Amino acid sequence: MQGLEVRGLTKRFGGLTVSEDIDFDLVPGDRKALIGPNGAGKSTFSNLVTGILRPSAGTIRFDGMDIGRLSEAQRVKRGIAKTFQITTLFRDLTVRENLALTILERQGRGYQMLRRAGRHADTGAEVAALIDQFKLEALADTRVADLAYGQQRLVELAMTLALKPRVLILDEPAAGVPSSETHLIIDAIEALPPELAVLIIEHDMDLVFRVARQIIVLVQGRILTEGTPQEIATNAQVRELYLGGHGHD
Amino acid sequence: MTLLLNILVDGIAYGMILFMIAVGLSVTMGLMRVVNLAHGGFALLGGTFAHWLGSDLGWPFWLALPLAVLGTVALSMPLERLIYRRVYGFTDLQQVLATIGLTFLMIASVNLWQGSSLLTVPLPEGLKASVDLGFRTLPVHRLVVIAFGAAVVVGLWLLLDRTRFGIRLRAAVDNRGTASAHGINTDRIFMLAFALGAGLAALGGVLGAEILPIDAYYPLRYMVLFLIVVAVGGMGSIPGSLLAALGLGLLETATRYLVPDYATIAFFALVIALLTVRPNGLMGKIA
Amino acid sequence: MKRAFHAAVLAALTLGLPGAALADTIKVGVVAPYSGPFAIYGKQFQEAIETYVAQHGTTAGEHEIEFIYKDVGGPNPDQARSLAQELLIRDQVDYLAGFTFTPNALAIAPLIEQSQTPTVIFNAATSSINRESDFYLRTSYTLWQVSAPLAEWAYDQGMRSVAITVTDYGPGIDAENAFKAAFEAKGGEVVDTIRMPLSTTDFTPFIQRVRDAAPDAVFTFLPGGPPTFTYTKTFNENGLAEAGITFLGTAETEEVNLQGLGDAAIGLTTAYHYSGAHESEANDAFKAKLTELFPDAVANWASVGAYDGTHLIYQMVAAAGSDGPAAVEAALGLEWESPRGPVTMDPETRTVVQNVYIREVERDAETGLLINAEKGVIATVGDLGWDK
Amino acid sequence: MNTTMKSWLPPLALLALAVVLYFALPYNLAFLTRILIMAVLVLSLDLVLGFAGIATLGQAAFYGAGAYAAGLFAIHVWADPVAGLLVAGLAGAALAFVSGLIVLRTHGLTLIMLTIAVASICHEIANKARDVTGGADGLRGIRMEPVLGLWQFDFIGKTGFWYALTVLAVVFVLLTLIARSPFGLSLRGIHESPERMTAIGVSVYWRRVTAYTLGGGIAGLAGALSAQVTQLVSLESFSFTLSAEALIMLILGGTGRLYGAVLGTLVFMWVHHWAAANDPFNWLFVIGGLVLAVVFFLPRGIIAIPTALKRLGGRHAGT
Repeated sequence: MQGLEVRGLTKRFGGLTVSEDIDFDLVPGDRKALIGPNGAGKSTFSNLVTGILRPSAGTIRFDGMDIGRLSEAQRVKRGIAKTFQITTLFRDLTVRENLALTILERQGRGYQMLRRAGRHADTGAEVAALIDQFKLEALADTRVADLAYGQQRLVELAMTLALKPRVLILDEPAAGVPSSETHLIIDAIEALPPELAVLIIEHDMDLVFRVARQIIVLVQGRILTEGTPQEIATNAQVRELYLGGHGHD
Repeated sequence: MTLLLNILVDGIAYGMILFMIAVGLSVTMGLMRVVNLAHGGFALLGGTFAHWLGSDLGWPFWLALPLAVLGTVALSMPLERLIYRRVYGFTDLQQVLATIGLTFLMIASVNLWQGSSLLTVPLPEGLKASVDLGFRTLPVHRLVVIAFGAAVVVGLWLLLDRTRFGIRLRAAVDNRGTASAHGINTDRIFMLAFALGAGLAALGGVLGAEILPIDAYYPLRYMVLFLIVVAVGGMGSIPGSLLAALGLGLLETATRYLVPDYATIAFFALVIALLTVRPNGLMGKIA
Repeated sequence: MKRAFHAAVLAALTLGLPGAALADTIKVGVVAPYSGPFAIYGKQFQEAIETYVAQHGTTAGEHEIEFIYKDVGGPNPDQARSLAQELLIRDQVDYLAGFTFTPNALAIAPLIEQSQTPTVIFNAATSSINRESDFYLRTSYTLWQVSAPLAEWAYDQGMRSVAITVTDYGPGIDAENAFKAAFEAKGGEVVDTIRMPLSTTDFTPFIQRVRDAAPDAVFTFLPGGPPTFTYTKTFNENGLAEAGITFLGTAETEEVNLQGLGDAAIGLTTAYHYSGAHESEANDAFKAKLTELFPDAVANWASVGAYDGTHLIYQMVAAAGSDGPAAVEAALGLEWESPRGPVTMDPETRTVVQNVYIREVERDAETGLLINAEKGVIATVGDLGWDK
Repeated sequence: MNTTMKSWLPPLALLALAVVLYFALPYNLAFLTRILIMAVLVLSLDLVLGFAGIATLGQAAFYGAGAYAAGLFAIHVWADPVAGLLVAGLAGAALAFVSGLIVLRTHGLTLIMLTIAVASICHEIANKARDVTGGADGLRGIRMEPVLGLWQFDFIGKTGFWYALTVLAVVFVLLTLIARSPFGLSLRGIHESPERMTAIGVSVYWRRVTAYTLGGGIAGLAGALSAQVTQLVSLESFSFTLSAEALIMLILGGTGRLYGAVLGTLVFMWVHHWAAANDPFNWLFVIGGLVLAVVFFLPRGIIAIPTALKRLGGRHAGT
């Protein structure tokens, strides 16, 4: 099948099971969200999918091929990309350089040594398009370290898109962004190419309910339930979870 | 069998000297995150004071030794305040540069004061004698070195495990931010830990002068050796330093007994193999 | 010849000749370490040169002599060559001198060959240096020169089995080969040969191995400074002397660090071309002047190498001025009374032929200081390593 | 275009300075040549450390490998200088590649220690293989043919100077190109955030191995220059001191800017030369003081002086 197909995914650290027997699909056009209380294993799950961690059991297939043994970099090359919880941009480089670097790598030009980085017309065009898409024109030649936090998240998103992924994992895209800037992020997510398969991991319920079409609830490493925003909003277990003793962060 | 015992006895004596000098370096590197290339300089200062007191002034060894250690400690504290305090915030490379500059100044000072020839520390008669171990004889001072090393191990253990200072120091090594958030005065901890490290280096420098002779260029000559002990032990780990110092002492001694012609190559090759397998050292805490 | 070379250099530089008329001042460039761990060599050289100058004045024949000192730092052939070039081109020296380390001496061979500059080696002790140019003259010694006679002497004393421990680098290997060849030629047996790493700090493993082999004697060669100190200490503390193993060495008990070795050094036997305790008028005069000028100075082999080297330069200048080939010609076969004893500049090897003394470390009854007391003489030894 | 010209200004100024020094100090060409050779080595370190962020104290391993390769090639195969350069570059790169495969799996202090260990082993092998390398006596008998068959190495060192200056200029231009290339950009990326580089699909390890190999090749060129100009190679080419001094020169000048490396080399060697000529016994005071002063007052190196002055001037002008 097209897209991501996870079966029986399990991860144990010593005696502690942090992901248990997770089945999960993500196909082109999907807008899924993964929610759950702290320590539910959301980050572990995304790290397993992107290859930062190796699963203890279970399979991960992409377009029908087993990718469980591939490294992080190799999975990126196949089209599985992830934004970071905390921005890890190249802070000393400008927005334009950040994007160009990413695109050049995707184009396999990372080992070119004698041609100037700015001299590739197609790369330049793509950078310009992304800058345009995220309305970053005024900031294109500013060092990332000098940007506001919300703007940095936009650059983060733009860079991930620059990888031309087919599966996009957004790990807390609004974390740390002041509420006055959250709309920038939501706008950007809504403007993502429709054929992209998107998984959002997020605490911010407003954002999740605005952009997700399918929500998965993870508790203690297991899938508790899965459904549309309406179904989840009315689910008694979930209400219990979020309004009960656990709270949400 | 005799060979094995030989390696054991000589390796442990050598390892204990490495331990005394390197443990302070390990603690300061783990605690302050400072690549302190000037650490050997404190061993040099201790050795130079001991030479001056013992050889130039003719004071007895057992008086010169503590005074040399105290003198080094007394010098290290203002140095920490004035120079190192600022170095903590530097990048790795700036730290390398700053501490190398400091090493140069220490060497130049000793050079100016005592010249560039050997700075010997006269031993008392009792230490010069040899004892019969049955399978061979061993100089008494080697036994004293082993005893001092063991005492330092026990003393450090008591200090770190049983005192408030020790608990705070360990907390600060594990997590500096948390420690200072819990109201621990890290500035004072730093200075005391630094002084402790410098004092131990001085002690090791004086006691080890029979194996690692003191001259002005001491800090540069043995810099790599001390750093290897820290890297192999793992930065910030005291048991790691002990294990690494004894292990490397035994390893170096063994290669010299068994394959003297290729001892250097064998030694470095084994260090490379070890560090490749355990990049954070035997008991390293910091990735 | 020499002038022609200078003129050529200056023409090439298309510059005026500022001091061209200084025909009566001969300059000598001294390349030696004055900084770093080996600074003691430069100090010894300079003090000896100044002692000689104080005794003999600044003129040789009808020429003024001037010394220019350059710091090479340590074994650093790049620096040695660049300094020699600077001395020859800018300072227009007519003689070069100094050179503690073999690679430094070797690095300037093409320069002195081209500029025909007599070069007096005060120290570097590898035989083959002198093969690289006819302009090398050596007033120190070669490792063969002292090691081989020591081996023969040891055999004559009744020692039949010897273990050899040398530091694993050029000079150490030279010493090992020389001793081994001479000792085996006599019929002795070398029971063990150990090459110790240059970075060795703890010598106990090697000493123990020697002890277990229980030979009549152990011959050793070590670089000066910390290794010598540790080795002799370890030798003593592990009771090799009590076990009847004689220590045979060469430069290990040299005078600068001798007092530092302490009582551990007493009884060590060495063969060497110079002892500070050598009894002769020349040596007494040399030492008296040296300590008059530099109260803390101690005469050792480096001082005497430089002192005799300076003497040789004075003789060459007096005979030939700045004419390099003629100066070398004048030096060959020259005989003089050195503080070390009588010496001759061997015309073939261009290394001095000299006495080798068997010495034993003792505490001097009068001064209470340790000295290398001469116990025997092996007369007129040339560079035995020349043909090896 | 304007920024391009501006960025070439410092290197062109340095080139002009080299030419001026050639005519101003005709008696010191050997010394000037040593500065040029050292600058090549320090540039190689800038690539490895300044660009790729690999902290090493073992760059001398590749310098030495290049020096011995060039020396042995000249003695046994062909005494052509340029061919020798290429062979030495390959030797340095090969050693860097092989050792980099192991060394670059680690970070921080461990990485530094491993680089030192590699250089120490090289030193010991060269010492042991006395029949091939001449051991502690040095590798002698290197007699070079004229450069490109035209310029014979001369006594005063004119040919040596121009030859070394040309190699330095070529290396400088090459590194400038690399710095601006996609590869150079990726090295800056790795320096800033290796995690992110992995996240955009780059194998950081192989990128670092490549940079290390290139750096090794350039250090090999520096070693070859030294072997060809001095006509002797000694064990000191592998020494820890050489690696450490190169590092000091680089940080002194300022990392990541190339001309900082050249400037740092010039200042360090000049101060050393001057101090060693005037008071060799105490020269460590001078260099120790200089190093501390730079770290404390110019943490970004000598290249930051103009910025520092501007800031100072700005403050006075009240802007």
